Amino acid sequence: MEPEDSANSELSEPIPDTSRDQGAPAVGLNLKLKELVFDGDTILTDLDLTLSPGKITCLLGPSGVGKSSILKILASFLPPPESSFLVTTDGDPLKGRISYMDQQDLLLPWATVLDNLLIGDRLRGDTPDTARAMALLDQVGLTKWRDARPDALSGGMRQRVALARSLMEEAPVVLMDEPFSALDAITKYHLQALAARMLAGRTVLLITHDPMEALRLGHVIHVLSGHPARLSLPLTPAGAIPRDPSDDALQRLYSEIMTRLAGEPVDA
Amino acid sequence: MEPEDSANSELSEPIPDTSRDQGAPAVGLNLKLKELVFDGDTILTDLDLTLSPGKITCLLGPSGVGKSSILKILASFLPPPESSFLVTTDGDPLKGRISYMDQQDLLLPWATVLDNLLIGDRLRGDTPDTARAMALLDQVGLTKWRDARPDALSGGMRQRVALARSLMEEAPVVLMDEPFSALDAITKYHLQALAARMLAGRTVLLITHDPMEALRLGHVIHVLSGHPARLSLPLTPAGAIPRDPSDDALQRLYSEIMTRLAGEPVDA
Amino acid sequence: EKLTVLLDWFVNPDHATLIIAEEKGIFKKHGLDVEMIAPADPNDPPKLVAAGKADLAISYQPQLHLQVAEGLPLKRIATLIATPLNSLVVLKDGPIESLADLKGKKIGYSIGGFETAILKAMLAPHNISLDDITLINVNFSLSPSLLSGQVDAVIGAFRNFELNQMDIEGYPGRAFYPEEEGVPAYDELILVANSGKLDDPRFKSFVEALEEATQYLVNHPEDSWKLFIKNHKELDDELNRRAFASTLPRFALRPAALDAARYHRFAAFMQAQGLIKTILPVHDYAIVLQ
Amino acid sequence: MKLLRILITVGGLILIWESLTALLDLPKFMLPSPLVVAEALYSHAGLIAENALTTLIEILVGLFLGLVFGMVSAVLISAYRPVKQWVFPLLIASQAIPVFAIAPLLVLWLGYGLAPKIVMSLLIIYFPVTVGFLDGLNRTHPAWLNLAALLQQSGRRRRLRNTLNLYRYIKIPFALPSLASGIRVAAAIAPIGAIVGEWVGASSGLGYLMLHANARVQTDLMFASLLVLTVMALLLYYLIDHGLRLALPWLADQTDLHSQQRSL
Amino acid sequence: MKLLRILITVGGLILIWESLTALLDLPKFMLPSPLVVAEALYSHAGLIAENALTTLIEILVGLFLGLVFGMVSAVLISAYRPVKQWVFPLLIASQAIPVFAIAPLLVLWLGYGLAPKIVMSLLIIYFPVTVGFLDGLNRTHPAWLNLAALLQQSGRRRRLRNTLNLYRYIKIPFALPSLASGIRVAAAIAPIGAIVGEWVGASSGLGYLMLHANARVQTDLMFASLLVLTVMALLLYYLIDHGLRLALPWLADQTDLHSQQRSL
Ligand SMILES: Nc1ncnc2c1ncn2[C@@H]1O[C@H](COP(=O)(O)OP(=O)(O)OP(=O)(O)O)[C@@H](O)[C@H]1O
Ligand SMILES: Nc1ncnc2c1ncn2[C@@H]1O[C@H](COP(=O)(O)OP(=O)(O)OP(=O)(O)O)[C@@H](O)[C@H]1O
Ligand SMILES: [Mg+2]
Ligand SMILES: [Mg+2]
Repeated sequence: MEPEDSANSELSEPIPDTSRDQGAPAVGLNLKLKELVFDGDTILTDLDLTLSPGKITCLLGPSGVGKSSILKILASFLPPPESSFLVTTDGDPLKGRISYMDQQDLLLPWATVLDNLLIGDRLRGDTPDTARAMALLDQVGLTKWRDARPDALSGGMRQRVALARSLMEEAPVVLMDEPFSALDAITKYHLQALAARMLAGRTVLLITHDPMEALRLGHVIHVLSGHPARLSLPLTPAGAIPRDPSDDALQRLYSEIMTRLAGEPVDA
Repeated sequence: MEPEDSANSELSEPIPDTSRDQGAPAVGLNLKLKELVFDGDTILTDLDLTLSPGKITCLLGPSGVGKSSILKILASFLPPPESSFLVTTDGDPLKGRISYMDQQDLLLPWATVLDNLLIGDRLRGDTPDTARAMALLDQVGLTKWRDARPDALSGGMRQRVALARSLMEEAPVVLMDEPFSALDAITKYHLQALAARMLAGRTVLLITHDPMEALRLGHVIHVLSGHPARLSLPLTPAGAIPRDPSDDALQRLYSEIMTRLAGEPVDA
Repeated sequence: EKLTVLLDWFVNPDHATLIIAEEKGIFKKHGLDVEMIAPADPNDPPKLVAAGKADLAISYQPQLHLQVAEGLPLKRIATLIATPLNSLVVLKDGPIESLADLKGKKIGYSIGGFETAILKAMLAPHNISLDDITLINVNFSLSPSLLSGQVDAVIGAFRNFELNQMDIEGYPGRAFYPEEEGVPAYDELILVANSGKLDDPRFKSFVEALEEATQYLVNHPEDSWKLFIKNHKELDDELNRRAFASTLPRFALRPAALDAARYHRFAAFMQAQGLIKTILPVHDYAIVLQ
Repeated sequence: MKLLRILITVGGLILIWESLTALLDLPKFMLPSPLVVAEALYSHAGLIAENALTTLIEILVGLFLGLVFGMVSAVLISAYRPVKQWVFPLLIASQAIPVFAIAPLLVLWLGYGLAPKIVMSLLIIYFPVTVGFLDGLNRTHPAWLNLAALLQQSGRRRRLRNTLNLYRYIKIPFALPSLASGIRVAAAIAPIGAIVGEWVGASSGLGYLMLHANARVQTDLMFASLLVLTVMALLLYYLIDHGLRLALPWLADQTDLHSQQRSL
Repeated sequence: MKLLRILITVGGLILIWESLTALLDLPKFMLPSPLVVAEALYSHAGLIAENALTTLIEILVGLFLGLVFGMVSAVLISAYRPVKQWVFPLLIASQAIPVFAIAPLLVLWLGYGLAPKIVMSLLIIYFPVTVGFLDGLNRTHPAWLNLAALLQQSGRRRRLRNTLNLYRYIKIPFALPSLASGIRVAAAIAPIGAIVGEWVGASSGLGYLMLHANARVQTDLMFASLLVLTVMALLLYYLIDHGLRLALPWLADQTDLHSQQRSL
C-alpha cells in the first residue's frame, strides 16, 4: 500500500498512549466576554461559551465573525478583553493544559516533519517521544515524509502535520481552528475518525466551516453569527461520535445549522 | 446592512467590466505530462488534461496528489517536466493570459486590502482601477476593510481578498487553487455565484476539495487519484452553472466523485 | 592668492616663527596671504607638495633624503630648526643609565622611516644590533607609552617637547642625543617646495619673512610668546611655555642658508645605513633661493 | 521614561569611571577623571564645538551618500545577475581594503578638506547598507515573485518599467526590514569613517582634535572630544532608529502586539 | 566557473590600473603600476608573508571572539528586557566611540602585543553581528512565539531551561538568516580592527608594514601589502559566505528554486 493511502485505511493499531494525566477527570470551562473590540469595531457581544468536560464542542459561523479570536483568547494569544471571565470546572487555571492548532499551520520552515512534531517535547526539555510521533505520522499518512521540510509539502499535507502536532500533546483541553479545511473528503473522513478517537475524554473546541463535520464530531454545536456576533443556543445531536453523516436526523440538524449561519441567530 | 453581510446578499449591480479583451474568443488548452517527479518520487504519470475554452474545469483529488503542482506548471511557477506539452487552441503562448489564485493567499503584508487588489495594475504600470477594486471588495463583503492590513483580517477574509485580487485580472485563463476553502457555507455559496458570473466565458481550472463545489461550478470535473496519480475520465454534469446542489442528479454524481476519490481511478 | 603651508604636525613651539610672522603681520608686509594647515600624519605634507596639492611643506631633513631617493620632486628651500631635535629618551629613574643597558629592551618609535638608521648608529658603539632590541611602532604616543611602562625607551622624542612633557607629568626623562652618539648632525625642520615650481616669487618672500620673524623672536621672547598664544588659546599651558623656551636657541637664524657639506655628510650616512642607494648631488634636493 | 533611564545609565557610568580613577589612582594620561574631562569640555568649548561641526557635516554627508549609493547598488546587484557576478567581488574587496589603509593615498588624490573624509565615511557606510538590503532583496519569497511576474506578463512588455515596478511594489517593501537593519549598523559606524578620515589627513574635526590632544598628552581634551563624538553618534543612531520605526509601521505593529501578548 | 569569473574581474582591474598609470603618467608615489607592485610583492615575499601571518591571526581571533560575544549579547539583550533597556544604549555608544579613537589608550592599557588588536577587531565586529542577530531575534513572528509558550506551559516550570529551549528551537533558527547577514558584514570589516590596532602600536603585521612603506614612500611595497590584505579579506569573506550557505540549507533551497523558476 502506498504511504499516501495509509490515512485512508481504517486504523488497526492504536497510538501508544503515554499520557501523563490519563484517568484524570476532564476539565470543563466557561468563557464570558462582555464585548470584543478590535480597532473600535465591536466584533462580539455578550458571549457565554461553555465547554463541557470531555466533550467536543463545535463552533461554526460566517467568515470574520470572531471564532478564531475566541480561540486565541482561550489560548491567551490575545489579551482577554476587560470584564471577561474564564472559569474552569476544577477551579485551576487553564494555563499549561491546552493544546492548540492554528488556522494557519505554523510549521517551522527549517525543521523536518518529524522535528515539527517533536517541537513540543524539545521546547519543554522532555525526551522527544519519537515513537508516538512516528505513529501519528503513520496515522496521517505522512510516514514517508518524516524527513521532508514543510516547503516540500502540499497544503493538505502541511495541515496534516499541524494536526498531528496538536495531537502529540496530551493536554486535557484541545483548541482546533479549522483542522481539516485543506483536506479532500476521504482524507478528512479518516482523520475525523482519528481525531474523535484520540480526543475521546478530552475537552475540545473545534472551529469548522463544514456543518457535516460538526454533526459528525460535535457533542455540542454552536453557531456564532450576526454583527456584532452572538452565540446560538447549542445543538446537541444524539449518538456516539464519530457519527454517520448520512443519518436522517443529522440532515435535519444540517438545515438548522444552515439557517442559523444565514443570520437568524437564536439567542443563547 | 452590515458590511460583513453584503457578501451574503444576492448581487444587484454587476461589477463594471472594463475588460480589454472583451468578446475575444476564449482560449482552451491541453497539458500533457509524461511524469512529474519530485526528489526522485514520481507524483504523476501520463497526465492529459484539457481545459475547454470558456468552461470551468474542476479538479479534485486526495491531499498531496499533485493538483497544485499542475496549476503551478500551467502558471510556469514550476519548470515543466521533460517531455511535457502545453498547447493552446489558438496556438499562441499562454504567457500573459493567466490569472492565478494560490492555495496560500499571498497577500502583501505591508499593503492595505485595497492596495493588495491594485497590485496587478501597479506592477504593470497601469492606472489603478480603484472603482473596480471597490466594487469587488463590496462583492466579497470587505468594503469596510479597504484600509486594513492583512494582519488584521481573519483567515476567511484573507481568502476573500485573494479571491477578489484574482478576479481583478481579466485574463482569459483563470487558475484557482481551493479558492473557497476557508469560508463558511453561506459565504461560500454567494462567492461561488459571484465567481460563476465573473468567470463566465473564461477558461477556468478550479481545484477544490468539495465535491459539491465542483458540481455546482464545474462544466467538467476531473478526479486525480492513485499513486502515482492518474486523471479520471471527465464528469460533465448537465445544466447551467451555478447549479443547485440539492438537485438529485447531482447527488448521483456526488457519490461517483467520492468513489473515484476513494481511490478507484477510472483511467482517462 | 593663498600660499598653503603644510606644517609637519600640530601647531607647537617649533612653528613659533611661522606663527609670529602671521600674527605680527610680517607675511602681510611681504605681500603674502599664508594658510597654515596642520596635518594628521607628518609623512603626508611633502607628498602633498610633490603631488601639487600644497605649495610648501615643513618636513625633516632625513625624510627629504628618503623622499628624493624615491623620486619625489622636492627641494629644500629653507631651514626652520637647524639642529636635531630627535632624541632617545628613557625614564630618569628607570634602569637604563647608558645606551648599553638597552640590550634586550623594547624601544618605541613613531614611524618616520629613518629611526632604525639612527638607532643602529647610536647602538653600534655599544655592540648592540637591531636584533638585540624590540622595536615597537607606538605611533604618536611616545611619552605615554614610556610613562605607562609599555616600552623601555623611545626614539623620535623631541628634546624640546617630550622631555618637558614627561617632567610635568612627574616622570622626568633622560635624553640621549643622536648627534652626540655617532649620528651626523642634521636640520630637524626644513621647508620643502615642489622642484617644478621653484620660480614662484612668493617662496623668496616667504623665506625673507621667516628670517624677519626669527629675529623678532630672538630679540623679544616674551612678546613672542604672547603673540604665539594669541590665537591658539589651547596652547597656553605649562608644557608649551616650557617647550617654547627650550626651542628658542634652536631656530635657524639664517633660514635661507644651506650648508651643502652637512647635507652631503648626512646623505652619506643614510647610504651607509642602507636607507638610500645613491648619493645625489646636494643641489638636486636642497637649494638657496636666488 | 526612556530619557530617565538613559540619564541613570550615564550617571552610573560616570560614577564607575570616577571611582575607577580614584581607586586605582590612575595618572591623567592613562585615564582622566570625569571631573577633569568636564573641565576640559568647558574650557575648550569653542574649540570642540568648531571641530564637532566639521565632523558632523562629514558624518551626515557620508551617511547620506553611503545610504544612497548602498541602496542603489543593492538594487542594481540584485536586479542584474551580471552586475552581481562581476561587481560583488569588487564590493567585498573595497571593504577588505581597510579604507584608511588607502587613506593616505586618498589624501594625495583628493587633498585636504571634506572630500576624502566623506569618501571614507561613504566607503565604510556603504557596505552594511548594501549587504543588508541585498540580503533582504534576495530573500523575497519566490511565491510572491512568481505571482508578480504573472501579473506583469499580462501587461505590455516594458522590461525596465516592469523591473522598476517589481522593486517598488514587491521586492523593496519585502526587503525594508533588512535594509533597516543595515541602516542601523551604518548609523552606528558612520562616525568611524569621518574620524578615520580625519586621522589620516585633516586640519579640523573631532578626530583631528583627539589625535593632537593625544599626542600632547592632553588626555582630558581627548576625552572631552570623545564624549562629544559619542553623544553625537548616539543621537544620530536614535534619530535614525526612531525614523525607521515610523517608516515601517507594520513591523512596529507586530512588535507591539507581541509585547502586548507577552505581557499577559 | 565562478573562479574564472573572479580571475577575469581581477585581470580586468589590473588592466585598467595599468593603463591608468600609463595614460596619466602618474608618478610612482601617487599610484605605482601593477608591474612595479608585483615586483615588490616578489622581492619582499618573505617579509610580507611574515607580517601577513600576524595580521591573519589577529583577524581570526578577533572575528571568532566578536562572533561569540555578538551572538551571546544579542541573545541576552533579546531575552532580558532590562538588559536591553540598560545595556543597548551602551552598546551603541561603544560603537559611536570609534574604537581607534580610544585605540591609543587601549594600547596603553593592554600593551603592544596581540591583545589590543584583538580587542579592536572584536569591538568592530561585535556590533554588526549583535545588531543583525538581535534584529532577527526580535522579528520572530509572534504566532510562533505564542505557540511555543503554550507548548512550554504544559511542562514543568523551569524558566531558564524554557528560555534556552525557546531560543534553541524557535528564535535562533528564525533569526539565522539575519545573523548570517550580520556575519557577512563582520567578515568584510574584520580586517579594519586589526589594521587600526597595528597602526597605533605594533611591531609587526601588514598594517605596520604599510605604515613603514608609506613613511619611506615605498608605495610599491605598500600596495603589495594592501593587495595581500585584500586577498586575505576576500578569501575570508567567501569562506564564511560559503560556510553560511551550507549551514542554512533551507534558505539556499529557496534561492535555488527561485533561480530555477526564473530561468524558465
Ligand atoms: N518543492 C517541492 N519539493 C519536493 N516535493 C514537492 C514540492 N512541491 C510539491 N511537492 C510534492 O508534490 C506532491 C504534490 O503536491 P501538490 O501541492 O501538488 O499537492 P496537492 O494535490 O495540491 O495537495 P493539497 O490538496 O494538499 O493541496 C506532494 O507529495 C508534495 O510533497
Ligand atoms: N489583530 C487584529 N487587528 C484588528 N482586527 C482584527 C485583528 N484580528 C482579528 N481582527 C478582526 O476580528 C474579526 C474576527 O476575526 P477572527 O479571525 O476571529 O474571525 P473568524 O471567525 O476566525 O473568521 P474566519 O472564519 O474567516 O477564520 C475580524 O473582523 C477581523 O478583522
Ligand atoms: Mg478564523
Ligand atoms: Mg494544493
